Amino acid sequence: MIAQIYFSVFATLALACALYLLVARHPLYGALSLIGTMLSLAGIYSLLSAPFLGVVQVLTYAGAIMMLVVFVIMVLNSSHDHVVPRFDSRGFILLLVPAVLSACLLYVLHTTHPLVDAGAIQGSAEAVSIQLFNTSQQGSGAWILFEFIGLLLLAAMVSAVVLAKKHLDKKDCV
Amino acid sequence: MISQSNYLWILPLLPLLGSAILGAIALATSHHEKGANEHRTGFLAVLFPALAFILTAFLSLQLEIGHSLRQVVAPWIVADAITVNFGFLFDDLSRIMLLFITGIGSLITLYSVGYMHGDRGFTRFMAYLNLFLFSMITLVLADNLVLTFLGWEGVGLCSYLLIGFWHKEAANGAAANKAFLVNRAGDLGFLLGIFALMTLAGPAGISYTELREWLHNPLNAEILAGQGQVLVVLAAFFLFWGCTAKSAQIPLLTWLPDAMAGPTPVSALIHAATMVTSGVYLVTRMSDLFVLSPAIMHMIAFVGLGTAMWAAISGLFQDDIKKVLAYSTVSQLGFMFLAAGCGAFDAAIFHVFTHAFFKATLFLGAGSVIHALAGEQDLRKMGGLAKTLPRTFLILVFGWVSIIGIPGTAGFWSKDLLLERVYNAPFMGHTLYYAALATAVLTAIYMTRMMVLAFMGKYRGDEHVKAHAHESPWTMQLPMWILAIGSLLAGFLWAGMIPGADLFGRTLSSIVGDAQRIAVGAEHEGPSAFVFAVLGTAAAVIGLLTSFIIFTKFVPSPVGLPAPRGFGKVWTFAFDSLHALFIKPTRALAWVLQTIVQSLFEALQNAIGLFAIQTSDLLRKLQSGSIRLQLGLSVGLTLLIAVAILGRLF
Amino acid sequence: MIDILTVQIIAALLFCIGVAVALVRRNIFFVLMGVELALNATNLSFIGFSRTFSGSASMVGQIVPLFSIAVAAAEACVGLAMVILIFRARESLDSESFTSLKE
Amino acid sequence: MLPFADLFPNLLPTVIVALGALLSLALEPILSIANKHRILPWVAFAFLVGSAISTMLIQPGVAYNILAMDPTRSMLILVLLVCGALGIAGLATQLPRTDFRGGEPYALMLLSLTGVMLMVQSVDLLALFVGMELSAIPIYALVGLHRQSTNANEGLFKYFITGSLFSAVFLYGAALWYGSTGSTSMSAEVVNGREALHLLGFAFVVFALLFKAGAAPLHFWVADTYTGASIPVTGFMSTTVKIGAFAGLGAFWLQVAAPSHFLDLGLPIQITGSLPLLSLWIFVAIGLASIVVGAFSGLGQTKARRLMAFSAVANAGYLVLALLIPGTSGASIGLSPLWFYLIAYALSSAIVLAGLSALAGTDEDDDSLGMLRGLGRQQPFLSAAITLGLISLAGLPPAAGFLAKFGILAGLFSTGLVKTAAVALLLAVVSFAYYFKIVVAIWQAPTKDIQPRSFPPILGVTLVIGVFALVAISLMPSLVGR
Amino acid sequence: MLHLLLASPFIAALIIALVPAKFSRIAFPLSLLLGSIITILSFIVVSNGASSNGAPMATEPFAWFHIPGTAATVQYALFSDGLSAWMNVLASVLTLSALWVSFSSVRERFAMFAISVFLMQGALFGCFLASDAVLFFLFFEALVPPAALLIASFGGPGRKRAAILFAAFTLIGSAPMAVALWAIATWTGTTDGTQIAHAVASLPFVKVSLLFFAFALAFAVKTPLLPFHGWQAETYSEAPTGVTAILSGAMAKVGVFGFLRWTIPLFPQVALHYALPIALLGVATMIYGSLVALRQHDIKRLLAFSSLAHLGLAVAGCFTLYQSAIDGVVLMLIAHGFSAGAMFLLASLPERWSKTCNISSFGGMAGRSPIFAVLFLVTCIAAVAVPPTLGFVGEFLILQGIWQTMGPEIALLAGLGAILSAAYTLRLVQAMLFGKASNEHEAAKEISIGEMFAIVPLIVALFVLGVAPSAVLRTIDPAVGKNPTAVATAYPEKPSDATLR
Repeated sequence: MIAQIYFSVFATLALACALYLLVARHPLYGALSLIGTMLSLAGIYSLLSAPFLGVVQVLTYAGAIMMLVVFVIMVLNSSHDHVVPRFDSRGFILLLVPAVLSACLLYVLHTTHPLVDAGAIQGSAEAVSIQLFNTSQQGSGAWILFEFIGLLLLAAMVSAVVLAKKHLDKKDCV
Repeated sequence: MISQSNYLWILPLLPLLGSAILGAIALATSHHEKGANEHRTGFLAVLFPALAFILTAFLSLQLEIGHSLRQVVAPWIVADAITVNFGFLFDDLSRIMLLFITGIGSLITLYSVGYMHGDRGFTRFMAYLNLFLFSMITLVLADNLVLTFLGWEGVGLCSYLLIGFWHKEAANGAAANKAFLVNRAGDLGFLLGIFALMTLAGPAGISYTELREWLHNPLNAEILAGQGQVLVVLAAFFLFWGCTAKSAQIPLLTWLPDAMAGPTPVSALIHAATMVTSGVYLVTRMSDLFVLSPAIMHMIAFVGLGTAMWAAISGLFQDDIKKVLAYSTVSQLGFMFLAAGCGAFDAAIFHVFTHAFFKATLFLGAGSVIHALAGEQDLRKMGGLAKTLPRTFLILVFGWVSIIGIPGTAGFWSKDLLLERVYNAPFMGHTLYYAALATAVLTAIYMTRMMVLAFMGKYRGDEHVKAHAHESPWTMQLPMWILAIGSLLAGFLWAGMIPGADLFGRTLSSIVGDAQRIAVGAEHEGPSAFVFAVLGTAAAVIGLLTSFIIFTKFVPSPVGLPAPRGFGKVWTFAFDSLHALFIKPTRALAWVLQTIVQSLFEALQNAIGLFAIQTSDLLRKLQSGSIRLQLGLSVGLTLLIAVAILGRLF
Repeated sequence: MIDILTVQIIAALLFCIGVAVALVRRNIFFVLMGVELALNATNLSFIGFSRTFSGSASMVGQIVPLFSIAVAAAEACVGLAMVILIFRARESLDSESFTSLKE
Repeated sequence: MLPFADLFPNLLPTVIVALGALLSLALEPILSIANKHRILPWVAFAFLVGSAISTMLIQPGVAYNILAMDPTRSMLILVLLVCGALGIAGLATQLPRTDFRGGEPYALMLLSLTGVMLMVQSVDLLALFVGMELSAIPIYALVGLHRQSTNANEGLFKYFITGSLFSAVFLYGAALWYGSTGSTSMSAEVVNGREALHLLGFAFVVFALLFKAGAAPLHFWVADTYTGASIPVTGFMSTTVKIGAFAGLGAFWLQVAAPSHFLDLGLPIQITGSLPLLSLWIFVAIGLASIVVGAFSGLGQTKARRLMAFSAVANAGYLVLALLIPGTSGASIGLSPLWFYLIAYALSSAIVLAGLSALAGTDEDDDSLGMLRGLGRQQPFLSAAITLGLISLAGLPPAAGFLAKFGILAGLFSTGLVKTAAVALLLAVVSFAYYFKIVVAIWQAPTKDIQPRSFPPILGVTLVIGVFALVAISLMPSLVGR
Repeated sequence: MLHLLLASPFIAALIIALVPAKFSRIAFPLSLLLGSIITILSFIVVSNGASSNGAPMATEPFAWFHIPGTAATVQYALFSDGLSAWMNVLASVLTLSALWVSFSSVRERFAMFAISVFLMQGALFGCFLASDAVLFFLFFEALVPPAALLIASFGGPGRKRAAILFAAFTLIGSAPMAVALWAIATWTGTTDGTQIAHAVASLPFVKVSLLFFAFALAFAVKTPLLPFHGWQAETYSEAPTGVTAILSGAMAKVGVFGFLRWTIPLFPQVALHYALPIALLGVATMIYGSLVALRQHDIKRLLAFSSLAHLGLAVAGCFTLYQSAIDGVVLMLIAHGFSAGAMFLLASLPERWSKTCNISSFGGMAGRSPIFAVLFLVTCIAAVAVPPTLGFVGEFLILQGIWQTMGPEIALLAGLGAILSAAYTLRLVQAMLFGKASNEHEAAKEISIGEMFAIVPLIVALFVLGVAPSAVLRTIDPAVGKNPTAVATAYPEKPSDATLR
């Protein structure tokens, strides 16, 4: 019962913040509202008995990633942002696409009634890590992919360097 | 006889060899300032035809009448059912033809050695002459239609080369083209005729001897009577079509006068004396076929008569000395076909024979006149040349009396015999006879006109030309004399009224005997030969006198070009305008196809290309620069596809 | 007990809103954030579905989000680097100002 | 303890490439600027060779139900390595000309290659996702390599936005897939009552992969990104990403058609899956759309890269159509024509673009057809290689492209899609026009005198390898597939 | 042997390609050497055919490529009877002459020219030798790239458009053939030329006739026949003359060859059913070509339309389905190959001398370059099929066949074409050789010895073969009927059945 109430609160909050992101004027507000969505999603996670994910969500997403975003927004914060109009006619037409998409999705979801399975495991840190790092034959093997995530992050770092570092090609000396 | 039959292949080869050698020399020296040494090349040029003549004479003496030599050298075309051989047939007909072809050919070559003296293309010309003789020999010596066709097209080609010999004047080129094309039109007929025969008689349809046997074979009688009938008519028709072109009969005769207008009288002569007679040769050769379709025979007769009269009349309008002779040639050929059409093949061939002599004489004479007057051909600018060129005059007189048929001359005998046969023809013989007689009168008139204008009265050209006027060198004179004598005496080979003097007729009877029996039917008793002789002579004399009286009085004034005017023009070029009826539409059609249809095709292509470009532009508009549009289109369109296809499931 | 269907519907809506933001807004930051939002929605969907299975099957739904978060981090990092780069070049954050390549 | 037994055999090639990436990254700082472009390529090349050798050695098998290996996959990986080598050689040719200081691009290429190889091997959506991202992120950087060029910026921008959005789409599709099957494995069976989700998830995943493959109408990024990127990068991404995407797509398609056990990509299979056959028409529609767009949009282009971009779209169309080809008979699928076409396309395209990267100079539009004039006589070898590649792309004999196209369309005909096959063939003729434009431009008599452009030996070596491979499969198609 | 023959041009191309740039001088003699070797090889094949009385040569089939979704497997198998052998000779001789004559015009880029020409020759060999339908199609398509490349990089001002036009026409034209091949593979499960005929026989007539027309279309474009000739004039006039010689002399023959070797034997009953209309189309093409040729002012366009006319007659001959006419067609193909080749090569000389193709700007050449004039005249004579040239024999047999199977009227029609051909040829001769030279002032040019070496053999061959056509007929006639793919199987027992009237 309590869960129901919490859930509805978080859900409305998430949707509201998301919608505000759609209409926000300044990117900064947008970022903040996005953080709001994420936090409420974290709440929903833990309601869905995935507390570990909720924490990760708060730490990594809302914490690290969005902070970075906000930081960059501040760095590049110039008068231009206000010049950029929020909407234009083209935008409104394009709005049709997600509308139709949502309609389809909702219709399909309605045709199926996924029910909670009693045998679902509580997503504690332990359970998750067992699932993730069981290197035995019976394991999911996800750990291999986790290694690749390491490569992925490395690649991201190098890419960021290549893209943003100065003085890589000669003509860069501005 | 077998032994001699092995020599036949040498006959055509000799002049071919000659032309090859001469051609090689001509090419080799083509870049020198002056061509090869004329004496040597001239000698070569005369040598090979002369050898051919000697060989022919030798063979003819060996071979007694009624026999024939045949030699199959090698197969030529062997495809499925069709077999064509390089085969030669030396029988009485081809013997006669060969004799005067090689003989007169050699004389002409000799003559032209003198005539062409100093011309840059001397050697080339001699090569052409030899090539021409080769084709002519092949034509008459071949034992099958296809090989004959080889010679047939060959002479057409050579006439093309000879007419266009002086290539600097584009006009000659035009005349040459005309000759070749008209001949081509005839050759098509020839080919179709061959096909008809092949359809009729199968493989036997090609070879003369086998076809002859096939036609006379009683087993094939009902085929001929039955569905073969059509094919026989078709074959005869198409073959005669071929002849009309080659021997300048209505309607395909326009090329001959133009050819005469071509550069050298020698080439003109070579047509007149030899080439054009090949048509008559073919008709005679195929006489067994022709007699099977009387309709075609009648057609031949009428075409011949029509040609004779038309040409005789247009001969009256000509001021160019060679053109006069040209039209007289056409007219004489008309006589020959008239005879052939009436079933008198031997008479036709005999006239071919005599005509070769006197026409040669006339042409050579005319040639030497022109030679003497430095190329002047306009009769109106001549006159009184009898004193200046007495020998030439004498020679021309021989030819003249012979052609108008003064008793005793070759022309008299042949024309007399011819007319008599026409009179006795079963079909409208009398009518044809009187018409022909009238034509004979006309002949006398225009020939006399020519003689009078050229030699009587006083000279009308400019003086210093006359000052240089001279008789020809011996190389030209010798042949002229031989031929002149011939045109007086050749007739006695078949002088109808002199008993025993019918060597010619007996010779030919082995070839055309049966055919003529079929054509003419039983011998019935007509008026005696004497009557015809008198009438013929009368015609000649009347014509002579009228013409003499008129043209010594009224002498045309030498103004403008020597071309017929007024009615004469209309009459002369009647058949050119007839041809125009075919040529103009063809041109128009070509124009339509080129400018409309062809450009339609191109327009269509361009339209397709344009469509591709348009589509491309349209699609490239879709590739907008805006990222949002790109995303929207991507997602939206995929959504569309998904909904359109998967939507049916729900 | 929470109705999974509702969770899924919320996820779907969030996803669509994310897409909408990415499509409609012209400011590049918004575009990036829209994508982030969409990723979050997928995470929610995963976790929601994970409840409907038993045993390790349910755990699969709980580890995939970890990967997606990591990927999101990587993308964010590259994306921000890109923003800095192109902002240097054009002095603008308007996505409509990058339309020189077309046709 | 780790189950090396069947894990490393599977992963060895990928791991070797990854190691190469790490090593070249480690070497990068200690090398002088001059040496970077001289040494690093060879390092990378060495690792590629090693990976190739290991690929030939290892046995087929499946590890953890996420990574599989079979003859077709190893063949694809070999081709990937060749394409990667060509890309690296292209970079080694291009970067010195632009005085690029850093050596990271080689490492990035290797990393991206690792990702693609992961995609090729994966039989699990999660693995596929990780592979996609790992292959995509370095490519973002590579596209934006020349930071001064506005085109590069714009290409990067568009690719990044579209790419990240569609990775979200992929992930959502994976979520739905998981929701309907309870697993992210491609071979998972659908849970009763959730067919609709299953279908939707399938569609999302497929569309995301098709986006990677650059099929219309998901192709808009292709032209701009290919034009923005420098030529070697274009060559690299146009081939490797396509291979990865289609390997994933093919594996997914096979598994969906016949779930419950892992399949050899090359073998024909009987359709047992619950997926409605109606969904076939998605492929028909998208395939035709891509062919039309690719064929016609290419006509008006004047830059080689943009031409190649639209050729990529068109070829994606043929590949998509190839998904429908039945195996032996009846309701079956046999993808060996698809793999043959994929390999032929990848080799040809890689050869062409690597060659062009050597022909074209330094500045933005050096691959505009006008600038290519007359290079044929100056660089006959390069130009001959390019010509061969283009002929193969155009689907004309004697190059492999002919048999590939012929086979695919013949197979399509045998499924009864006669009109589709005919239209595809005609449009192939249309696209011939623009391939031909490049060839002609190269072999024209030069208008101006071109300063001779040298290219490093590594390009020669890799090109020889590539051309040899292309000729080999042209003469002996049986080398690939059955 | 056949493998060697087929491989030789490609090897030659490779060798030329491997000649380093600084030795580019030797490219020309080297290519001539290789070309002559190839020619000798092709002659050896012919002589084999002759010695074994035209018994066809064939190689072991080798399973090469499985057609997906079908039971069919493409086999690499070569087959050569007299027809193929002579076509190969044609191709190789023309290639040699073209190389020889073109050198002076392409000089610095000769290596590439030679390579492309050799590749084209190889594709031609492939077409003539392939005994598997797909293999044939492969080589058929392989003709396009080198030809188009040659046109586009060595041609005249409009070369690019011409090349695209050529490629588009031929590729689109051959597309239906590809579809037909898929259909054959799907329906019958074989693409082997020796089996298709039997396998197809069981299919319903409509399907078979669809296949028939799909094949026919491809060849009709290549030949070309009337509605599909749009590419020809432009291509021939824009292409470098050496290439044009090969295009018209050898490549166009692939079309007729296709009719003879594939279309008719594979679908005999359909061929029989549609023989008359297609033959009429051929005749119409002939007339059309001749008439349009009458109005051309560009010598190469004129020659293009003339070969349109000749090949139209050849196709008509094929569809008489009459043995001797088919033999005639083969003779005519060879004759036209040599004469058209010689014509184009000769035409290239004045073009090079006076930098124009407009015949009205030539003239008086008989006086200024007599040897050239003689060669030109002789070639023209051969072209209008004056006996005893080979062209006459061919035309004679074809016309006879037409008369036999379709009756006098059509034979007459076709005969008119012969007259027209004489008309436009003589028009050309008069314009070029007769009259005063338009440009008397400049020095008279003359054909060089080398060029004579390249061209004279073609002309000589025309006369020699014309006098002894049995040299060809002996090799093709027995071959017919000995092998399943050959023409004879297509025939009804009695040709008379073929008369559809």
